[in-house]
Amino acid sequence: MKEHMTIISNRQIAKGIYELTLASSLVQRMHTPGQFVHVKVATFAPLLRRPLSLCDINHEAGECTIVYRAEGTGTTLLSQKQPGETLDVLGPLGNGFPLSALSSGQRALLVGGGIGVPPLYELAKQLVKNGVCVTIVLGFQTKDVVFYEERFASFGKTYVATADGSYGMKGFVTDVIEHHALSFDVLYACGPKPMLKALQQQFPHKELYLSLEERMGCGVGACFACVCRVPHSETAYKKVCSDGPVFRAGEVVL
Amino acid sequence: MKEHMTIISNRQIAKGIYELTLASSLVQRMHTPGQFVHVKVATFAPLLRRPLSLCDINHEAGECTIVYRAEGTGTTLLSQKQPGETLDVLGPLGNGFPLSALSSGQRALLVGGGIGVPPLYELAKQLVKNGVCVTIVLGFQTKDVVFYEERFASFGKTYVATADGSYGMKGFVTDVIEHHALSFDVLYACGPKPMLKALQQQFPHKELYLSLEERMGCGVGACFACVCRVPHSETAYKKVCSDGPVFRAGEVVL
Amino acid sequence: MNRLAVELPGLSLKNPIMPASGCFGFGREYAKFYDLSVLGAIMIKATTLEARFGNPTPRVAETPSGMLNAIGLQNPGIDKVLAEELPWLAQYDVPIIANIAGSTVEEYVEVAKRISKAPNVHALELNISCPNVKKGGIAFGTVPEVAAELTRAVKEVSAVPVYVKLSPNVTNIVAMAKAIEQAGADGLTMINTLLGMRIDVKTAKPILANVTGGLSGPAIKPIALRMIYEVSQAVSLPIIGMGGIQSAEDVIEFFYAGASAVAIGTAHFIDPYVCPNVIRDLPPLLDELGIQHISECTGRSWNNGQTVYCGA
Amino acid sequence: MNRLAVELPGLSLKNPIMPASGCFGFGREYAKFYDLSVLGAIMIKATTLEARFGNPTPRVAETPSGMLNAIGLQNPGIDKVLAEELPWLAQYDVPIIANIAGSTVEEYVEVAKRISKAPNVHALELNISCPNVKKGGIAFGTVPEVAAELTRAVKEVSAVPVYVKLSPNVTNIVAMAKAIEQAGADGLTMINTLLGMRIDVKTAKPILANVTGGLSGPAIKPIALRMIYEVSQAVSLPIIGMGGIQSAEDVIEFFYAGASAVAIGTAHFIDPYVCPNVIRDLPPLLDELGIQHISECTGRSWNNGQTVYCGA
Ligand SMILES: Cc1cc2nc3c(=O)[nH]c(=O)nc-3n(C[C@H](O)[C@H](O)[C@H](O)COP(=O)(O)OP(=O)(O)OC[C@H]3O[C@@H](n4cnc5c(N)ncnc54)[C@H](O)[C@@H]3O)c2cc1C
Ligand SMILES: Cc1cc2nc3c(=O)[nH]c(=O)nc-3n(C[C@H](O)[C@H](O)[C@H](O)COP(=O)(O)OP(=O)(O)OC[C@H]3O[C@@H](n4cnc5c(N)ncnc54)[C@H](O)[C@@H]3O)c2cc1C
Ligand SMILES: Cc1cc2nc3c(=O)[nH]c(=O)nc-3n(C[C@H](O)[C@H](O)[C@H](O)COP(=O)(O)O)c2cc1C
Ligand SMILES: Cc1cc2nc3c(=O)[nH]c(=O)nc-3n(C[C@H](O)[C@H](O)[C@H](O)COP(=O)(O)O)c2cc1C
Ligand code: FES
Ligand code: FES
Repeated sequence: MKEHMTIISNRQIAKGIYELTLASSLVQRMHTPGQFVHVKVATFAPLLRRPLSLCDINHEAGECTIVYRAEGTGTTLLSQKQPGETLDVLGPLGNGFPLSALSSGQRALLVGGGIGVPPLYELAKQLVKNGVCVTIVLGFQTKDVVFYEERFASFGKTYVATADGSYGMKGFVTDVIEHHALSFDVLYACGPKPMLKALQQQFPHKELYLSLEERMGCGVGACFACVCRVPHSETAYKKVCSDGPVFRAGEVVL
Repeated sequence: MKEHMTIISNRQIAKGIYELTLASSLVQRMHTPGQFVHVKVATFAPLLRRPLSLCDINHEAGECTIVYRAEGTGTTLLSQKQPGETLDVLGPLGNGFPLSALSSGQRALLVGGGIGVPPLYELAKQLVKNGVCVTIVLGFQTKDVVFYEERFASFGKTYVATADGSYGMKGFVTDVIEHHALSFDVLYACGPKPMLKALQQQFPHKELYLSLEERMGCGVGACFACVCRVPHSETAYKKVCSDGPVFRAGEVVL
Repeated sequence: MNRLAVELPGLSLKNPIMPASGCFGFGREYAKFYDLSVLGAIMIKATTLEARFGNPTPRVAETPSGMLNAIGLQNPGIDKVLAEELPWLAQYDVPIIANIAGSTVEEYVEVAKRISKAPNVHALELNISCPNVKKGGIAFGTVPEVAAELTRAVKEVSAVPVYVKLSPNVTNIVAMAKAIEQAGADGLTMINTLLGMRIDVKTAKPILANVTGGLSGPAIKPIALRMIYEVSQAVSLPIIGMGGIQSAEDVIEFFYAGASAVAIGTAHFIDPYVCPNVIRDLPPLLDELGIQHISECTGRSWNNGQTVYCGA
Repeated sequence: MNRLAVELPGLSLKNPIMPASGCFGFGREYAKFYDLSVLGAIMIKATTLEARFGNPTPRVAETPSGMLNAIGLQNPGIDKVLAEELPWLAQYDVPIIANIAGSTVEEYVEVAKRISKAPNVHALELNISCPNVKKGGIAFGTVPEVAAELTRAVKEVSAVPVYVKLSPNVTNIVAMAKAIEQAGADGLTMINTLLGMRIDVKTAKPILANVTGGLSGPAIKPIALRMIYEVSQAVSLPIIGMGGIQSAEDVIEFFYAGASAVAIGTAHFIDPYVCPNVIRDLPPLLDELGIQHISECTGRSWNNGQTVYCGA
């Protein structure tokens, strides 16, 4: 569950967005899209691990890929790491996207916002392998931070929207879905909470799986840092780290 | 006074003893043996800088060398640094060994104990250049940690003692000096306080220059962490970092 | 001879290493990483009379060498702890120290009475950092008389020894410790977290939804050591020390200050294996230091190696 | 408009950045690195009536993201400070805040009276963390009445505004601040160091010769922020904040908590250029945050952007 993984590559793929490839036997334990790893960026500081989603799992090569945005202390430090260095990685953690929700020939709509896009990549890959028909909608702030459009396009029709209209359609992922009247059997989404809420409102009666973010301590369910409320209860809760990060829409209060 | 210096090499030269070569324009400001640099080993932790003596200054190559023992957090981390990485270095700091104390043809005795040996190397080099006749006595705990014997031998007769007798003469540097009845005009020493005290007792009426160690905060004279007392005064003091680290025997209370 | 074995009131510990309350849940999560029977003891999450949801999120924030938490005593309540958590823990050969909390003396007493009868609960740990609702929000943990009254009330009903967990947010930690000793406590655990906060520079809002939270981790280690050093010389109760411990060296430092056992909290989030690793690293470290038995270390910074607390 | 200029009692600061007392000596050392006139002010090293040597060495120890110091108020005494240090500092265009300390109220009063008349001393900073010898070692900094009495006595004789420096080693920092406000202080500076210790694992001895010392540096930042947040809402005095500041972002965080200016201490030891660097980094950061003038930041975490203290 915890290994020092070797950095194979760590390169910028869009403005402030990095693609990190890691190798070690831990990869053989990684299976489910939507799961995350908890990464210790440096020995001493910053102190806490950083939760990062699996973006691509390659069992043959024994490698996994993570795509992250260099923002705060931890991810900025991570972006300076060189191939050959090692990273202390705990994982895979959490419950990912349920693939069994769909069988061959059914239609999945994958909706990603910003740095929520990465876990959808492994999801798309596995769904397509299962014969599921995949449509992808990606939303970004602006042109400079768009990534992986072509890679997604190899799995299915891929739409891109930017909030400022500098690339693709101007607007939000919900606008794209409405505009193209996209339909689906199951919708999978990962992105900022307002996006997830909007999707839940747009499709109140459909099967949606939403991946949540929350500040974490342990990442394994022990510290109760990352709880969210369950509808209609004063004390019931789910932990994003160990019960999620993927929940069925309606399961938890967004 | 503060630069990011590039690591040219960083290699083990005896058990736990490392030789670190650094390059940057800061080297052109380094002149005096016995001066030290204050090194920030990593961006965040450990927090404080580490004082390390200049061992060799090479103006032509634009490089300086430091020899250190990997012991605590900071120096252990330092020993893991790779060529090409940079180090935040403040310096040169302090007042080094006075070379003008001797003129051509006079005799210097250089006495180093353990990790106090390094600054004597640049000192020997400069004294020899000035035509001074140099004799060197090096004391170590045990054979495994002996270093630089041959390099010193190129400057003058070099004696080595080990506390456990596993190499050279068994005993302390003072035993070597007594045994060989070594004489000198000026003695320069760097090493543990008991060694410096013993030398001061052995030669109460001679000209001795002793390099002291003390835990430091600022390294530049502002925080008063590193003071030592001046004889016969209740309030007088000297700062090791900015008044020293080299003092004339009797100038401060050991 | 097991050179790590330690005897404390109610606790025969195979080693003096235990997870700190609130950082190890009720053990289920870390049981996936290793066999919990290797631990000296387990301090379980604070239990209150009723189930509590706790504070809104974000509940944690990072600080230099530390973290802030404002979990807000989320727990399933005494009934569920007795019915589900403690019986589950009973499969492991490890004594449980039950951390209890409440808003009134009566709530503490009720929880103490019931939880202290659970077969694998060998000691109670009173978390006195909660505000006393009846006394208008004065924290149990900052007024010696209030802490003493609570200690006395809980001692009266508890079926097992009672340890009181000191808050470091006080002017005079020794006065707190003495009052609690006189009230009949069997031991002290220290320190709980220091009150702190962080503000998001982008939004100008506190990072924690609760605004302030408890600071833990390596950053507080020097404060914990100082307090244990002071208290261990002023009282004759054994101390379970905590605050930023990450390594076997840290454990020895806490013993030297005056602790007779230690708990590890925040470090679990950095390394889930921290407890077994520290337990593994202690015997070679004792060898290196020329120490036979870890108990010899207690108070060595001030007593030159005499035994301070010896349950035997 | 100078968007960094700040008006505080006695202090017209070109920017709100100043070195904290004890971390910058009397300025001579850092004058070798840059022109001291760039600083908002300088808090000079604590001055006492007589020269003091201070504590034996080692006087510093490192801790995770922090350091302990037990310098022991080493200083050349008021006579030398008046004769040599302050006149030397007068060559720079920078107001001096004189930190003063003593063992009795009388000593504080004497030092205050004399040093407050020096032309470049624009304010006093009372270091109340020293024990009160007359009152049997009770620290001036932990008992509200004692602190108030001292403040009143110094206020009476001081020719310049008086800032009182709060110790964080108290249960109730707000009570301290209120007592000091009522006693007539013109401002607060906070926080001083937290009492801590480290022990050498090899020798079992405390690393500091003085056994305990004051914890400073990034490790204490969350505690400083919490205390400033609490105090700034409870009193109407301006606060000069300090405790672990290293960057322009940290400065903004302290302002958001409630500070009207800040001091930087330990960070000098890591980077001698920290003050000029922070001063340089502030305007672009204000741009990024969409803030016109730094004073708008004061208290923004609790007051939604209204001006809290405005000397104008
Ligand atoms: C399940 C999960 C999966 C994630 N997957 C990805 C991913 O694939 N790529 C990616 O770029 N980001 C991902 N994130 C967000 C990522 O964890 C944060 O961007 C990162 O922790 C920020 O660290 P920092 O040091 O840069 O920021 P800092 O602000 O320095 O971090 C300070 C503290 O806040 C926490 N924190 C800050 N932002 C977030 C956030 N958005 N979510 C959770 N904790 C946060 C940090 O973990 C740290 O504890 C994921 C988050 C979660 C919970
Ligand atoms: C003027 C001067 C010159 C020095 N030159 C050399 C040299 O050339 N080669 C070398 O190997 N060592 C030298 N030292 C000693 C060196 O500074 C320490 O070994 C080093 O600071 C230890 O750091 P650490 O992180 O390994 O130890 P830690 O124990 O982790 O350090 C903790 C703190 O204690 C301080 N500290 C620990 N030991 C010493 C010590 N002996 N002297 C001063 N501070 C100490 C550290 O700087 C740090 O602040 C010199 C010391 C001084 C004062
Ligand atoms: C997330 C978290 C939750 C905690 N919950 C509790 C609790 O429920 N009861 C309690 O007495 N202490 C609680 N604590 C305090 C720890 O038990 C411990 O006293 C403190 O964190 C210092 O130790 P550390 O630095 O090793 O974490 C909690 C600490 C953390 C970090
Ligand atoms: C070495 C050192 C010496 C100090 N001396 C004094 C002093 O003489 N008077 C005083 O009021 N505070 C003194 N302090 C406390 C600082 O002024 C400051 O309040 C504290 O260090 C917190 O700020 P920092 O974390 O930026 O260092 C000293 C701090 C250090 C580290
Ligand atoms: S992060 Fe600890 S329970 Fe989820
Ligand atoms: S280390 Fe600060 S005065 Fe010498």
